[in-house]
Amino acid sequence: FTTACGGNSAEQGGENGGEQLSGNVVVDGSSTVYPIVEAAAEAYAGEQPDVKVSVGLSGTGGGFEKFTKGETDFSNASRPIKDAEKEAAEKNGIQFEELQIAFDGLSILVNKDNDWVDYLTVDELKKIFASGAVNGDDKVKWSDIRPEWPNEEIKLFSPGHDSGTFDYFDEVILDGQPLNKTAQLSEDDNVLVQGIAGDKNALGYFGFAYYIENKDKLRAVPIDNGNGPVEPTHETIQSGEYAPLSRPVFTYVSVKSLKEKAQVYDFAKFLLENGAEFAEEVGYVALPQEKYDEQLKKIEGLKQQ
Amino acid sequence: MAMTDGNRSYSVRKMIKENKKKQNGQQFIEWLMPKLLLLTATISVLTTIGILFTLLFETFIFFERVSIVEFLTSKEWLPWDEKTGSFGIAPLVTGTLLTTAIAMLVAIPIGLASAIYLSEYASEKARKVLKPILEVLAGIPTIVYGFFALTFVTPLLQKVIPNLGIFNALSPGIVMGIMIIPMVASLSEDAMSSVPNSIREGALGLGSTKLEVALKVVLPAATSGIVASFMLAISRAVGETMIVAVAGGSSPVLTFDVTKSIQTLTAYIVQVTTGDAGYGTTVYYSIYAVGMTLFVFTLAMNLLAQYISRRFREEY
Amino acid sequence: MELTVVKERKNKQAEERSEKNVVYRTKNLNLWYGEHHALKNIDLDIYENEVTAIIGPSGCGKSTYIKTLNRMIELVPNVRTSGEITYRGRNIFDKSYRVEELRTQVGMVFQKPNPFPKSIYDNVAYGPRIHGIRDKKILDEIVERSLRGAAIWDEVKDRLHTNAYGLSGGQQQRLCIARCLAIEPDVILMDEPTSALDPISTLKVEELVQELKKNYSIIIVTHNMQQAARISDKTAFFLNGEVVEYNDTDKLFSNPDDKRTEDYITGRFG
Amino acid sequence: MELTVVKERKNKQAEERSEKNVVYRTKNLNLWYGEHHALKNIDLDIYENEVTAIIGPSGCGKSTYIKTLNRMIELVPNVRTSGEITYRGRNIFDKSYRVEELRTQVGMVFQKPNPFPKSIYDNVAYGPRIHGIRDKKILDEIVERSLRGAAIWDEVKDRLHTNAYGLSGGQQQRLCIARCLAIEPDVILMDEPTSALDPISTLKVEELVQELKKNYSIIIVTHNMQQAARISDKTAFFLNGEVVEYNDTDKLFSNPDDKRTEDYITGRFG
Amino acid sequence: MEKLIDKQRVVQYMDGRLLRNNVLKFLFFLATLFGLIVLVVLLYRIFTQAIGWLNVDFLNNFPSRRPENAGIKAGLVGSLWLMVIVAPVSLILGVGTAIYLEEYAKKSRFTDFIQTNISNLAGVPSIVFGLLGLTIFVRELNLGRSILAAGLTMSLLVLPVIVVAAQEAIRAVPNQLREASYGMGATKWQTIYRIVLPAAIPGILTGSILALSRAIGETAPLVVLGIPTFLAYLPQGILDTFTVMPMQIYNWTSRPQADFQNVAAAGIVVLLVVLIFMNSIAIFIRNKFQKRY
Ligand SMILES: Nc1ncnc2c1ncn2[C@@H]1O[C@H](COP(=O)(O)OP(=O)(O)OP(=O)(O)O)[C@@H](O)[C@H]1O
Ligand SMILES: Nc1ncnc2c1ncn2[C@@H]1O[C@H](COP(=O)(O)OP(=O)(O)OP(=O)(O)O)[C@@H](O)[C@H]1O
Ligand SMILES: [Mg+2]
Ligand SMILES: [Mg+2]
Ligand SMILES: O=P([O-])([O-])[O-]
Repeated sequence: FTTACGGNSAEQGGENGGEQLSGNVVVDGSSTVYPIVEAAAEAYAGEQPDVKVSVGLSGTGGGFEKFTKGETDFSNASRPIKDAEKEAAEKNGIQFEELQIAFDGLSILVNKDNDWVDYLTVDELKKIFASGAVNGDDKVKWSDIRPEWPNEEIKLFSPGHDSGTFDYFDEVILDGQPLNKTAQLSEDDNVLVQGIAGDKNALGYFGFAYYIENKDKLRAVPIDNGNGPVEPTHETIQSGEYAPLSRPVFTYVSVKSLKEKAQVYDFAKFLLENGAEFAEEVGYVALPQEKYDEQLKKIEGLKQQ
Repeated sequence: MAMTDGNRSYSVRKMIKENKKKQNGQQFIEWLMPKLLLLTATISVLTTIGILFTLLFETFIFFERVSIVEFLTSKEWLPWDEKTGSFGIAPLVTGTLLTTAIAMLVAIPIGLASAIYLSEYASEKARKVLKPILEVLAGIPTIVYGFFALTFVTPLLQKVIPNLGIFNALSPGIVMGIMIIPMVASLSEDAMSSVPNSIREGALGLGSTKLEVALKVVLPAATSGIVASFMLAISRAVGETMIVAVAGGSSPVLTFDVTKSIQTLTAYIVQVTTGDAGYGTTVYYSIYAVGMTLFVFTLAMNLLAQYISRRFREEY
Repeated sequence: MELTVVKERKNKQAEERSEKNVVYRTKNLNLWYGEHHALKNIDLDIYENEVTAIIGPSGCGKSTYIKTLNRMIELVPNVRTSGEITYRGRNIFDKSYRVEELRTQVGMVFQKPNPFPKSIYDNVAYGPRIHGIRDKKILDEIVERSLRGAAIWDEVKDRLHTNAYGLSGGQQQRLCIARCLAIEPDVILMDEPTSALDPISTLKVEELVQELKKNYSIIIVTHNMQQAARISDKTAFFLNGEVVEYNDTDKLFSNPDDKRTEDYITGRFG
Repeated sequence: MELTVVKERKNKQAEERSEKNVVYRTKNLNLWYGEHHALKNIDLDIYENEVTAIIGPSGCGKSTYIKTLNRMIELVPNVRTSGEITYRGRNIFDKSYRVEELRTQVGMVFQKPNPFPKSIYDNVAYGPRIHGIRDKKILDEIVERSLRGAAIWDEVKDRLHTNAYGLSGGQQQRLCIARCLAIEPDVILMDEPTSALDPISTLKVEELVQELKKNYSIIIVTHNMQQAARISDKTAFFLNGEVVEYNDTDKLFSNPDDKRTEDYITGRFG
Repeated sequence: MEKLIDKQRVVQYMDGRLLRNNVLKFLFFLATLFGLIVLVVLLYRIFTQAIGWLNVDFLNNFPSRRPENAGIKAGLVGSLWLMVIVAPVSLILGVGTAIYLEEYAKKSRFTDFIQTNISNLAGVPSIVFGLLGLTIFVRELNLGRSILAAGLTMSLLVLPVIVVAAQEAIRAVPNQLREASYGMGATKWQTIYRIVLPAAIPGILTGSILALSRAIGETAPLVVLGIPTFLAYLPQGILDTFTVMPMQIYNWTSRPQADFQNVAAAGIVVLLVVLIFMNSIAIFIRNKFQKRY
């Protein structure tokens, strides 16, 4: 069906040691995961110049829509696949395998000039961000949280409802309660950076990578999940200490492609073998090495079937 | 006389007659062209049918899940929660209307004024330089305008309006207007340029100032072209996506307060199509209903526009 | 005296001419612009190798009639006609009559000069080109000959490839005449062709008309009664969309049958 | 015989007139369209309450000269002038001279009819309106009077509010004359105003010109030498951008000083 | 004749008229200047960011995770490929439609319908065209995420703008020119092709430049089509996948690393250069043909 996208590799078969491969690898999906896969694709082009890897960023949902129709080989996702999407895949006879490729840490941020917030607990976060938790009109003052903090309204910034980042925050902090209505929303994390950097009373959250790059403009707030305040760093995220605000990001691979297209398998292997390096390079946090090894075995198994 | 002089080697009349016999090709072209052209004209109809086909099916599924009454009357657009969500289109519509109105308040006066300047006051040379430069404005990718609005215009406006939110309707509206200026200016200028010079001379000969020529003679004569340019501009503003998505925020709130964050119909569609929403969810289907709303919206506006344009058309 | 004799002989000849010398025969032609009845029961025969002048006050339907002869009138929306016009025996309103063929044989020069926004050369070469003449040398020759014919060659020969809009009104009109001559039509319709020309050019065009009539038939609308009297063989006097009188030119001007004609040519009304 | 006496008396009077009766004085005027030298060393005085005719072959610069008189020529790009034109003693090229004021006092009727794409009424009312006349009753009166003045009232009085483009060429031109009369100018420039008119309308306009000259000064470009002879007091003969001869009309036509004038008026060249 | 116009008042009134003329002329000039000033500010911001990042490597490199290695090559070539489809398809369809409506169609309900339909399409947001293209070209016609599919989608997107501009231009050609041509025995198509179209070219081009500029800067519908952002190869034909400059730019602006903002600026500069180049060609043609009748 997908003449232009579905590659038809010349090479078939198990081993691909120093072998030259060709054909297409079509990747689409989450914009959050995009940089990691882009890095992999870029490096892969050096190894296998004849394999044409393309990476899109239709978003997690958009990516799955195409993936479940069989139009792509990989679908990047900043959240696990949903039941409705699974059903769609099943209906179209698409089998897939979930691969974790890195951690993303959600950083909670305030303005550089904010000198009063030392840390926040998960409950405090919920009180601030959930609608109606403090009062009816959702206007929350710093002093409502801790009396010694200024008597000024908190300006909230959050990624839009349709991002994987919000989804995760919703799940672990809001626990299903609606978001504070006064929150300023944007789909673009750089836009949120601008917002928080421009307002002394700002409080917001977004991906760890954006915090790392804007350390000079913003300050990350340590989070207390019952074991004392923890600052988001590579170490705390990888070790799982920075909880509950770190999450894995994924790519889903089509089993059919994995079996039938040598270049897809090869790319998946390349991604897992070098994923740690690429993730760190573009601002994410690598998984523990054994996680990558485990997944490598899994796809090898799938291919052999 | 030359026409009849004897040493002439040929007769044009005869040559034409002979060519006529050979010219079955010409007749074929004459027969073929209207049909080919009709075919091209039909493409636009097919496009509309295609859009309807694309939108209707999914819109239908959406309205199986969400009542059309809620869609039209509810004042809240909270589509994210399948259970507690509410699907009132009003906030998105007001967001769109608000930014479009602001954009038009910028683009129409400035664009028309530029058109008058270029067509009636500027020298031929100045026009030849200025017009293309203005058109560059139209070609800058809208994402650039989005960041321009967010990082330049909003802070600038905040100096004047202290309670202006970082995301608001005003700044993207203004920037969208700026982006549309060349469209209004260029197309209106074309309409005004095509008013014959002899008419201008007639007016100037009566002692008119250039202003009077422009406003009382040329503008009325070019009304249909100018109205057409306005309509294209409005359409462009309604359909513009990236600027409002970046600088307007994504808060679908029913408000006419330009200092507040808003969301437009288009920004919502981008938000969902580039976002996370699962395929098959109500949110997913909602973008088709929103698309349909945009479609109906522009249809209504265009019928109005056509009525206006028809009333003002002049022949010369 | 001698002149009168010549003219009389001419009239005789005209009467002796058989049917086949009629170029255009108009029978009971009516024309409406929407509701406005612009031509009423026109009956008019136009003869070969003659100059037929059409005179009458402004708005009487002269332009309308002449535009009907090559079906140019069809370009105006909401025009209705009834009656019949035959050109060389064929009804021009016939479905099978191709309007392009008619207009190739019946050239037209308009009231307002209307050169194309092209070079002078391209203006004149337009007609030959659309009729399939591509040979550069022949085109050059046609262009020169036509421009000479319209008495404008000397003024434009050094700027043949500049835009025609740079010419003065009179020059433009002569260019339009040249353009029409370039396809050597059978009949030439002229709607006040000299109204924008100076007397010298007018004279040249008048001479040209006399010359052309040896081979062509010419129908000319004019306001200038002297011109009509000077150059035409027959004259039709139009009034309010009707033909009041149609006669040999010298008869019409010297001894009109109709009182209204007399009043008009002596300047008593308008 | 009597006529000659009257004319002679008139000539005397003209000579007796002092400087203050000069409306326009042109001194050593030169004009170039880019490189093309279109007017050469023009010297010409135009007197009050007279009709001055300008004749000459096509392209000789008549339109150019008349357009210079109300500075309409400035609309053409790349036009350069040297020399001086004074209107009622003031140099019209003076920086301080407002061109709108000049043109309000010096009305113009063009060669090609150029009505505005508005109703007939609005065409005529345009001038008065821009000068601040808003009173409906006065406007109505001005419109009627101007249309009557241009001998077109009867034809259009029932459709004053229909578009001017529905009129025939001749009607359009008369409308343009009416439009010009509506602002009651001091001088009226006419560039072949009757070239699109039938003789009756022409006659009416000519009569009108005679009537108007009691109060106004009129400069008229015409191809029609009879017209020039009929209506003008003075005539200037242009040739190749130069004034060959400028004289009382009867003198110029009966006994021209210059050989070229004689050749031209007797139709010997062009 | 008694005078109805008071000369004195006319002269008094004239001061006001001239003042109004001068004031408004100045305002009109300011309005024109306003656009230019914004443009200068915008360009200044972009150029100061882009400087240092604009070099041969930038033109020669594919996208990269490292800002210093990132290049626009894939996007630049892709955008040009896109124009290879959009320019001819939209011009032929657009001008064809305009000719049909203005020259051939009798004023009927059907033509009214087409007309309404076109102005309506002009208002349909680009993103909806993306949905259309995805459904029809990518899926139903099985063209995949190819240059052809995207080009056809973009052609339909800009079609209404071209149609409307071409219609206005064709309408502005004086009827007397058509009459003159018909009078020579020219057929309808000859008249259109040789007289009407050449006279309408300046207007058609103006509209088309605007339309094509829009197509070259448009992101949203391509995102919906699923056009990839990363490619390390160039398309070989119209059925290959590709990427375009605005998608690259969009991606760069949303990256966390500050240097990518500069890369984005460099990308914008390249896009603008392409636009200006396109405009110049069209302006050259336009100025060559522009006439006032
Ligand atoms: N397109 C039109 N629609 C409606 N009425 C028209 C149209 N063209 C001409 N008429 C009317 O038809 C009548 C005849 O017009 P026509 O142009 O034939 O007059 P004409 O004799 O050529 O006048 P002129 O000498 O002024 O050119 C006039 O009353 C005119 O107003
Ligand atoms: N805009 C222009 N650009 C260049 N040359 C021009 C322009 N207008 C007129 N000319 C030239 O200047 C000369 C004088 O033109 P003008 O229109 O004054 O002649 P005219 O005496 O009015 O002729 P006509 O009787 O044909 O109207 C002509 O040779 C003409 O070609
Ligand atoms: Mg006529
Ligand atoms: Mg002239
Ligand atoms: O693109 P996302 O789905 O990760 O927001």
